[in-house]
Amino acid sequence: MTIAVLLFARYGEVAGASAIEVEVPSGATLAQVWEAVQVRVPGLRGENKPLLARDRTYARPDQVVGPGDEIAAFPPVSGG
Amino acid sequence: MTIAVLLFARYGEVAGASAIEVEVPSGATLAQVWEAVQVRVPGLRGENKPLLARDRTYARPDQVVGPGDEIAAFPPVSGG
Amino acid sequence: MPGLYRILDRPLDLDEAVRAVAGPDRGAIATFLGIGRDHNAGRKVLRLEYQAYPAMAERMMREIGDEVAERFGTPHVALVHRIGPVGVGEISVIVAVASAHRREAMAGCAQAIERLKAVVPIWKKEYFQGGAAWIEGPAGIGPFGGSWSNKPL
Amino acid sequence: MPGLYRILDRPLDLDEAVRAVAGPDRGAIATFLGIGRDHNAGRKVLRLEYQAYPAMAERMMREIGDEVAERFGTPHVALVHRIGPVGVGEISVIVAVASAHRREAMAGCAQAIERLKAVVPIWKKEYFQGGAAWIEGPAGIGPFGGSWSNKPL
Repeated sequence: MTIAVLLFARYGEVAGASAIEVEVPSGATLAQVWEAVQVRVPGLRGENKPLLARDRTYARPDQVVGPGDEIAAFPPVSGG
Repeated sequence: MTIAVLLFARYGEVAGASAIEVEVPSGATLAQVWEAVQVRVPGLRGENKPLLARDRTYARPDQVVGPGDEIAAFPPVSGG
Repeated sequence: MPGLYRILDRPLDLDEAVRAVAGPDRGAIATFLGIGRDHNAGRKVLRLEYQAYPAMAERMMREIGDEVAERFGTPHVALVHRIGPVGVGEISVIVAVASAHRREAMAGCAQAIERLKAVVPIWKKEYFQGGAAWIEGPAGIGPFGGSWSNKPL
Repeated sequence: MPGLYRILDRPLDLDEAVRAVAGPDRGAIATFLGIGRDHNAGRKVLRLEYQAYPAMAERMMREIGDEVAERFGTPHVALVHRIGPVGVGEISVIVAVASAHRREAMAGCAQAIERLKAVVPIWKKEYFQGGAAWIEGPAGIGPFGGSWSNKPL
């Protein structure tokens, strides 16, 4: 299945895009989605602990993703 | 000597005046000034622990007052 | 000398207090607003009236600013208190403290309002249904812990 | 449902945040302002730029408001964060918490800004003389303590 991953801040800048699509097998976890992103974006290969979100909620990397889920990955936040 | 004592909040209301003059002997303390106020204003006779100030600074009752000092007496504060 | 310390007989302006403490080297401003509340001690409050000993109050507020500066490292403090009638929903007091970082600003703001309530010569009178009453702080509060003892300041 | 939770790409308005939390039964409002600071980590900062994941950020800000309501007993919370360019001296974030009494308002305000900085998906980029850099929070902060572990939320 195709999963679109939203990228923010430095991740988006490194990827040169605010979202990137990856192909993952059905039943894939967020960790697998992130690995697929890293394959597509060499500049993110050193990033092994991104914050991950599914449907606008923080999600652990072992969560399974489904088609249509809103997936996002980003570095530690720095608002304020 | 004549000492003017500023009265605030309930004390002023009880006295019906924002200041009251009392006669005290030279070398009198703030405690003696307050006793003289209580003689003049019967409604204040139950008030045995007023806050006292001399020249806009909190002062202890054993402080000696002099002519021209700005003396004030008032109940516990409640600003905010 | 930085800082704003005022007793005013007109509506208070939060933006003015914030502007008085703000500056390019300060990333944090904490403020506290005291506001006329419609109830107290089980009574419906209609309005408040504040009285102050203005000259001493402004002196004490400046002293509180100095305490905040010493303890939290920032001299950028505003303390403004209204006197006269204050309606329900109207601002009676504004504290604003600015600092490079947020912890000092928030801790300084908290200390300033606690000290103001304990030592600044201002009194509140509550008008409620059926009467009015001066509010007086607890006996244990005040410059000498509220007593005539010789406890140091 | 009370509360104001917004990501905005325009200058922030403190009075608007205060009005959003104020009400006749609340005698205390605590606010915190984050402001673009002219220095950081020994560098002269020229301006900031904030990016957010707006939909999730507003959701997380509402969640922080719920946490404050549960812990401090007041649902009257405003969290507003600006995105896009923020100049030195301009407001980047406003927190306002209203309560009947001051302690809950101040503690709720402090908790809200701490939580916002830890979990709300917003990032700051600093433009300084000679370059620019994304600021990233410490690794130990975040919804899971910043790690991929199974530590509960």
